[in-house]
Amino acid sequence: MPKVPLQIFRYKAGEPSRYDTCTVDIPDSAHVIDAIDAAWAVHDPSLTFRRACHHSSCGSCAIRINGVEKLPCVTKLSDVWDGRTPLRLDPLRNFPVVSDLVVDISSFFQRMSAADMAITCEAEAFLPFTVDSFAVAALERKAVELPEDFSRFNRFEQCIECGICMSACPTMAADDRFLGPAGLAAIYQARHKTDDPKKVEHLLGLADGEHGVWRCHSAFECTEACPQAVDPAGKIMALRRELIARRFSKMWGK
Amino acid sequence: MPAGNVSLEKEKLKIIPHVIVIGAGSTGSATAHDLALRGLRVTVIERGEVAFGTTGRNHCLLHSGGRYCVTDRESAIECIDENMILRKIMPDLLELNDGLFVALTEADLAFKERFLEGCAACHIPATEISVKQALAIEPFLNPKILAAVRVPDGVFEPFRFCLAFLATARENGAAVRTYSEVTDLVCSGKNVTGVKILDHRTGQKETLNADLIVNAAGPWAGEIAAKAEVSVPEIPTAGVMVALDCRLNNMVLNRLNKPSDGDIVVPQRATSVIGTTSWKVDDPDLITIPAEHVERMITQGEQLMPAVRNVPMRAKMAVARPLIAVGGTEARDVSRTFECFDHARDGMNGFVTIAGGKTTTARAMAQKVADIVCRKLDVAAECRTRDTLLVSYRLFFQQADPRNGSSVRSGQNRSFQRSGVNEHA
Amino acid sequence: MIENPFTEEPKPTSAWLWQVFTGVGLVILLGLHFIANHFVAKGGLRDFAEVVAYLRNPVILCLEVLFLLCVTTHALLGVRAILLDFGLSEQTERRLDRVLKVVGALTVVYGLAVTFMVIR
Amino acid sequence: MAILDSRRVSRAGRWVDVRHRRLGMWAYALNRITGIGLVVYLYLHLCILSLLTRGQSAWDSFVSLARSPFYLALDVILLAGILIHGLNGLRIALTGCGIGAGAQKAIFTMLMIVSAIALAVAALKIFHI
Repeated sequence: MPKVPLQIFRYKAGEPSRYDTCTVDIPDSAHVIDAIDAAWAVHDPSLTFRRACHHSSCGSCAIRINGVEKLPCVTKLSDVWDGRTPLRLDPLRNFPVVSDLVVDISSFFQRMSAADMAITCEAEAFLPFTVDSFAVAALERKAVELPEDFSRFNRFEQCIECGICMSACPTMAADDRFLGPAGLAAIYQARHKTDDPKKVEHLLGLADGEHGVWRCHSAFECTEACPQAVDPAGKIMALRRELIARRFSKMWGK
Repeated sequence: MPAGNVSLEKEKLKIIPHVIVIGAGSTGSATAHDLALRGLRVTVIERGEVAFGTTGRNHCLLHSGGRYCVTDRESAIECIDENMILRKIMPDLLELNDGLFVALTEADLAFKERFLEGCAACHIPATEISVKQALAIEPFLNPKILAAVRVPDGVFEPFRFCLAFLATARENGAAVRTYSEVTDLVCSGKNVTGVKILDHRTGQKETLNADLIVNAAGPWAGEIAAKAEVSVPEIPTAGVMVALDCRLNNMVLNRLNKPSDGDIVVPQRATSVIGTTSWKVDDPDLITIPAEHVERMITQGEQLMPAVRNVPMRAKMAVARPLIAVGGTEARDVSRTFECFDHARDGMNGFVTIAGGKTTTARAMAQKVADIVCRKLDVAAECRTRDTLLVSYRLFFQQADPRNGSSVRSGQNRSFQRSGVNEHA
Repeated sequence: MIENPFTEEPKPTSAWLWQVFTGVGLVILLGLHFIANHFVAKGGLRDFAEVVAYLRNPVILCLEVLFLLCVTTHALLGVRAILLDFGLSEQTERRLDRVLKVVGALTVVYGLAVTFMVIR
Repeated sequence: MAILDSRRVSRAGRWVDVRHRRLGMWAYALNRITGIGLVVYLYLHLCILSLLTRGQSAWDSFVSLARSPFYLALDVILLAGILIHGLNGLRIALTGCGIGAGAQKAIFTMLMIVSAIALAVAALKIFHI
């Protein structure tokens, strides 16, 4: 059982922030969340952090590991630890820090509520469905037939609302009113899940503002960081294409 | 807006009783919702994030009850009733693709008659479908299956399951205080009158009084109960679950036989979760995952779906479940139903523990606890959670928590909530 | 219910589109400007007489004026994008737009003045 | 309860820190740095042009000064800025209108190679004269 050195960002209300170091004994097949659990259970129960499902479905545990936004529940220790240097754990960027690794995500969920994306969507007509195409490259796809009394199978959306893209986005750092990659991607998803023209008008209107899609400067950091392959940047650009096309057709009265 | 509080005249008659619920897992969240809906003042105390304990690391199976219809009918009936209610109160928080019980061996096939009979007895709608049909619907199912029975299984997402209950509770006036640990119970004579809390965000200690305290701390309920010198016959029983790097099935796949290890594969978003095993643990906070349990999940899962063998693991997890000890039998046959202990009978008043059960039956557990709490506090309010639609889980993080200065200051003018960044980028 | 500022539909903007139009325009106009002044001209720089002759050609004059307009718009839109990152309030943003428009106008007027003084 | 929040200025300047970031963020930072540089040059350039209004001697003496190797080196830097900003601008224009968003990294790498080659050729030409 290797001894993993951790360097954890600590902040309590009113005190200056600092880094605590400790070493935890966990098997090398473990995930980073197991290291945080051990640090909390063994070394310091006052360490506050978020986690729930442990398999990248709830989106609560997102933090920065060695400066890069990741989900510790599905990040293998061997992928991020070189065996010597302490693993640095920081809260997500671009959110106020409430305590230690916990950040205040209320403004994030305001954005998601504004997009009002339903959390379930139509399941693909094939299996397997994955967000990590490398991992299951070997499996060949098979079609799914629906039982007669089923119009469709549903599944939960790919986006687990973890906030990683908001932390990676340079514009989110500076602009409190920017809808952000997750908000805009949710608007795209909601727009394509409804055929009610009024709702489509409203969603596109939300995205068309000064702090909507036009604030994105093509850094694509959100798509690089997203653990669920949602590709928010691609969705922002697709929204832009539709908004541009709408503008031209309005201008030429098509 | 869901139904409002108790009518105004009642409030004038007497002050509203205050109930503290310890634990924001599925039971605690549903209890807070039920009590708030009945007009009580509720405060939920959770030492971590919502669904930080057992409920978080969940198999996410919205039970149809089929799994218990032969061995534990009481539990099976609870499951199917709650399954149908949850579809009404949180319709958009569920994957509803039904489930399949598949027979792999002659023994499984023999079990089918008792299974169908059990389902009928527990009014679980179960229809047998042909093997060909089953393989067409679930292409990665083991082609060597001998029979398949379709039941109304579903899938929930445990974190949002709790958030929806708590957001609705907050809309009805409840307070939810996360990252606040109960360090001690305040007892005066034979009465538990309050809790001592340590807020891990500020390090501040606080004492909160209440008319009644509900202990919904799951496998930690014993620890909390010990602070009032009462015991709870509960055995924290850990179980391992393995999540795959892809979603191999849309329907929940169960092995058609008596409950055993690793005989269910539940889809969840872009993964499939194989579960579960069970062994007794004494410290639910730190569970080391035995490697052979993980391997057993893969070999069991492989029987339902051979492709499991060549799909990498996305994650593996273990959590303790608060099973109720029934005469100290082997952990597996412990009853899956839930139990509400009114510690008045152990000589400690104003303190109730709720343990056992499953997330699927959280609402029913909450109803039972709330009935007991209301009877003890003589509040005449009926349970209305069966048909009260829950608000969006997203509201939970937008509702101002009075002490947590950071979240949205509701009612302010159009000021944007400060979403600044931390110093150490 | 809590009032959610993100649910209000904002005023649509085409600032970014202007940024792209002028940007693409610049690639062409700057390309021409570069070739005309640094490759065609011998020794890579034009002396006084060559500059005057250069600007007297009406086609070149139009292109140079268009170039001036494009580069000023593009530059100030860029500055605006950077300044917007300071999380300004709505009315500061409006004030910023006015200031930048004035600066833009002054720059263009200055450019035209110099050009016409040279051609005269 | 106090929360940890950064000051506005440090948040506005966050884009400069490209540590742990990927190619897209390099492009973003490069684009801004070169952009700011070009705006400065634009107004410098416009000021210098006013020499034209003071007649031939003023302008021609400046031109001879501008031929010195130091100014030529500055011109190469200026050209580098123009190439990087211009070509990356094309990438932003393309991807920003929803074209080639998937291949943005390839586009960026390719454009930077093109700008490097163009810069080398131009530098040779500038110093060769």
